[in-house]
Amino acid sequence: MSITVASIAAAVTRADKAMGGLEQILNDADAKLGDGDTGGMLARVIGKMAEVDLSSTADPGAALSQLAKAATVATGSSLGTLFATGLLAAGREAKGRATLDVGDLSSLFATARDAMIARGGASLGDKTVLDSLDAIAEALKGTETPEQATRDAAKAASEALETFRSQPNRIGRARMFGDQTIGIDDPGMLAIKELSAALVA
Amino acid sequence: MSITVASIAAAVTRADKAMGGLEQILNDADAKLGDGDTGGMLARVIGKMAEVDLSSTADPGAALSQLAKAATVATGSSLGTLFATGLLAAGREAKGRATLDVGDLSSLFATARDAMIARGGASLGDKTVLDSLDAIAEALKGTETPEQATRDAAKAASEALETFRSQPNRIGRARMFGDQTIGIDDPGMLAIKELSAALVA
Amino acid sequence: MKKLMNKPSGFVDEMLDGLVAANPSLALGGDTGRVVHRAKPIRSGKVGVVSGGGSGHLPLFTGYVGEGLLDSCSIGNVFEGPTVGSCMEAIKLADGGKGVLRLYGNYGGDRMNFDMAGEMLEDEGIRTTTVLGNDDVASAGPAERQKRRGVAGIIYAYKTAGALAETGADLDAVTAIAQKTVDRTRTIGVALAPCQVPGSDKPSFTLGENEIEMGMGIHGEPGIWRDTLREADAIADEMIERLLADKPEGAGKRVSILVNSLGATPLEELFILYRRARATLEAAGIEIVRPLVGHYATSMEMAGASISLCFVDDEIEALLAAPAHCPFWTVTA
Amino acid sequence: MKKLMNKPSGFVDEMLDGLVAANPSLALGGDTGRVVHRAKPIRSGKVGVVSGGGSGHLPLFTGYVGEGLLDSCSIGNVFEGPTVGSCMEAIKLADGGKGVLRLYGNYGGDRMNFDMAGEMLEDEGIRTTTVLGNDDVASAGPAERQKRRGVAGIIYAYKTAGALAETGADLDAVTAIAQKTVDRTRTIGVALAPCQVPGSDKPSFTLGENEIEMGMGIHGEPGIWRDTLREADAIADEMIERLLADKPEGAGKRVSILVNSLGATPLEELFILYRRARATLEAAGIEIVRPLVGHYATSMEMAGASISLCFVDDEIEALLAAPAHCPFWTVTA
Ligand SMILES: Nc1ncnc2c1ncn2[C@@H]1O[C@H](COP(=O)(O)OP(=O)(O)O)[C@@H](O)[C@H]1O
Ligand SMILES: Nc1ncnc2c1ncn2[C@@H]1O[C@H](COP(=O)(O)OP(=O)(O)O)[C@@H](O)[C@H]1O
Ligand SMILES: [Mg+2]
Ligand SMILES: [Mg+2]
Ligand SMILES: [Mg+2]
Ligand SMILES: [Mg+2]
Repeated sequence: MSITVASIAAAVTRADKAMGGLEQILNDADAKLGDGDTGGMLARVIGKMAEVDLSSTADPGAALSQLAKAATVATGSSLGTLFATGLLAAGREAKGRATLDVGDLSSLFATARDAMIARGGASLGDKTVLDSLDAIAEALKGTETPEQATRDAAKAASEALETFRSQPNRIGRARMFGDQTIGIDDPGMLAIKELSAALVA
Repeated sequence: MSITVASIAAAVTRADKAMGGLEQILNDADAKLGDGDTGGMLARVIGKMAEVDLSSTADPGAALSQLAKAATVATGSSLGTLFATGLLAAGREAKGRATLDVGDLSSLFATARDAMIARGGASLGDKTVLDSLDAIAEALKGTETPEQATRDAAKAASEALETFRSQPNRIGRARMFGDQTIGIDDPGMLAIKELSAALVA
Repeated sequence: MKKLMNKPSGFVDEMLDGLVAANPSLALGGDTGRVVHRAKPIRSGKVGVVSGGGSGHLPLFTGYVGEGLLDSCSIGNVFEGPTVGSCMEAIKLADGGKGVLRLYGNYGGDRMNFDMAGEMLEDEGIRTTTVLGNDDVASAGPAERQKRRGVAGIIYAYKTAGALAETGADLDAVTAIAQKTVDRTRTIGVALAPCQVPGSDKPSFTLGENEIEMGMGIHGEPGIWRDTLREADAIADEMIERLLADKPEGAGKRVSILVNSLGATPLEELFILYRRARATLEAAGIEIVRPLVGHYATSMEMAGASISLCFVDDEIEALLAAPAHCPFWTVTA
Repeated sequence: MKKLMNKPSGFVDEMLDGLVAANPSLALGGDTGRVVHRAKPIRSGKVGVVSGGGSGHLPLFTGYVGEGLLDSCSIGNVFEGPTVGSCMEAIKLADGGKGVLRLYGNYGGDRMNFDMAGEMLEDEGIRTTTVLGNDDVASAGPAERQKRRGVAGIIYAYKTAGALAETGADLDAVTAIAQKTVDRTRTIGVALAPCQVPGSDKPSFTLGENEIEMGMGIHGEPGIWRDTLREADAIADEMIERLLADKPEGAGKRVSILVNSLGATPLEELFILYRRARATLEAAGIEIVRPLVGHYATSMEMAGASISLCFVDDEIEALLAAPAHCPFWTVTA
């Protein structure tokens, strides 16, 4: 099953819709540990991405790059820039290929994850979006259909959130709170969980 | 009965001693309407005057001028400057006379009062030290002995305070409070009352 | 209110110590230790310009001692006038043989002290004149303009009088330009939160949680109204409207504007105010020259802002543009 | 906390509008509208110096755009990094064909954005280098100096890099002097009261009635200790002691000092701190050159102060003395 520019555009539209109900939830999660802007920021970034007209874009790789560029003008926050970094790296990997296969998704997530590690300097295990993406990359390894992919991704992101809840944050603003962060969801991981859930058909 | 440099020096010493117990009382009175510094300021001014060595001063007029100059370096407050103004004017009137007579006191107080009116721009009836000095100048008109003079002055200052209590302040910081000042003693008038009482033998 | 200070009784002297230590162009003088003057003695033949007032308003008053501005400044305790003695010393230090302009804010105590200082110096042959800053439109109606207090707008007169004095102009001319500048300057302030005099156990006034006071004086003197906080644009509009309603005689279409923090209000908010004030003035056909935005006259940590307009003519505008340098205001050619 | 503002969402853009309207030497640029640059386009052949950071710290960062200082600056929302897009635009506006130094504070988000901006511009052939301000000694131990945050002390690097760039020096030289200046600059802050981000319903942190925090970061990041307010001299002593304990390699006996208000703390208190800091440094055999006292890097209405020491060598000292002019800092020859 192939992934097209159209299916990417559809996913963005869906994510953009989902942010309506998620914005406040994510802001509240961030307010516990950080500055309470994760939701507002993601809504802005995904909103900008949804404005991008992909109708004449040649291939999925170019689409990801265009979305990344749209994201860079909308945010100055860590998560937003990491998001753009991941999209840009995945787009570069996909560059020139007319279509992508569902089987390529795992590698694309891993590429995004690695670019984000390089950009942000955090490690796996620090309780960030990286851990969610890592879990998704792992879960998508055997996936064959888009339906299965979204289901597996949503499940992986949800499990990662559960797993890391009991650990402390080791990066960003939340790090300042040390062990007080145990038992609290990382807002970035929560965002991945909720957005991937929203993509399940 | 004559007033000498020595008796002026003695009066200053007495006033300086009295300020010990009065400082807080006058500050508290000023705090109700103004900035709560009348007592501290007068203590500083009279303290500086008490430091002046009058032992080789020729005549009472010169003594008053010297005291006035000492006062000018110790204060930037209205009352302090008015105080120095009054002393300077009285000193100028007495200038060159080897001794002063008790009978001259009424005129000296009137001179001080008028100089202070000219300097400060307030009028009699505005509920200020001017009204106390005016009452004293009036009361000293027939006085013959220093003992009678201090008693009459103290009585006049006390009566002026009583009379003006029920009127509003019309000058200085207190004026801003308008009719709220009715029933409250003007700190400058209170100071004159207490200091003149302290001079009664 | 927390303050970075030692004993309250040392607040002013320690502050002055630090001020002159950090600024070699300034020196502390006089037996009173309460006079700030230029480190370089006054040029013989130059008219002196002296000011003075209470502490707690930095950069006012002492901070404006410098080239093309003040020659010296006497300074009192926090919110108290300078002593007569320090006023005398300030005048002497500003005496270059051609007379001294006393240029300070219209407060009863300060007037008494500067007047008395001048009288006591008459026999020393120093000629003095007086110009009183009275820019605060909230403190009395237009008919009683001579009763108004002086606030931030006095720096315009410092600038013009200081610049003219540097040219070698005589005392009458320096006095006249200071008077003209004062006559053409208007200020209004808005207070958001009080300050506290060091050593006092309560703030200088109180305002409710969400309350502001339009027209309040820099020591907390009552203003025009007290009401809930509103949007900055509405506040700027009212302030400009009140200033324009009080336009001086002879005012043209050019003004300099000073948007000033009363202390705690940050630059960000001043620029938001400035943005609107400028738009409103331009809509009224008025052009802004040499805008000033910052901390020019404060009341320690008081929150709020003032807006001053100086309705310039050609002479004032040229003098505002003349080079000047003090620790808090530099104008380069 | 009361603020003179309109809608919180307009806070930054309205502030920037006012800033450039009041200062004709500045212009607002880029599609993002979040880049402040010199009104005069960069001289071809001059190395560009760009900075950036969150809003709420005026005069940082945008206020230091000017001759002998920054060429351009990208600016984010209050306490948020500038977008990658605005960083790209700032770099382009500072490009005179000889490369651009990115000189900004060491915060994770800002680094990511400037790094990404640099990478995205590589194909346009603009060479960029990076120097990170990391002067805050309270934010990590000496062994982890590269982890420290950048605070007020970065203005020393603005000054030296800006001055050297004006001479026509190449990118490597400008980068090297910025790095040396950062390496020789140390800062510590003390917070007395919080500020509040516009639109937020609570202050950025809380402190007890009589409590202060030594070493707190400019966004309220935890410091070294929290305890009751003490005398200014004791606070100054501890701050100087902590700075001297962290003396950089090669430090001599001359330092420039910056006593900076975090916002609401008035000049009076800064001078009281300066007085003691100076005495303590002199007692340690250290001479002060070019002291700075004022509002140089704030967190809106936060109360408190920071002290920075720049341990100069001859090269740095000469560059600090070079003429420079921006709306908030003028150095004349
Ligand atoms: N260096 C980093 N590496 C990976 N993820 C990070 C990093 N910094 C922050 N994050 C993620 O971003 C989320 C916070 O996003 P956001 O609120 O937008 O950032 P900010 O802290 O700039 O306000 C965190 O929950 C975390 O998952
Ligand atoms: N213009 C004036 N004329 C006469 N008396 C005055 C005047 N101004 C103030 N006073 C007197 O001074 C007293 C206040 O003195 P003080 O507290 O030292 O002054 P300040 O208001 O400068 O703090 C008042 O109670 C009043 O009696
Ligand atoms: Mg956040
Ligand atoms: Mg944020
Ligand atoms: Mg008083
Ligand atoms: Mg007083």
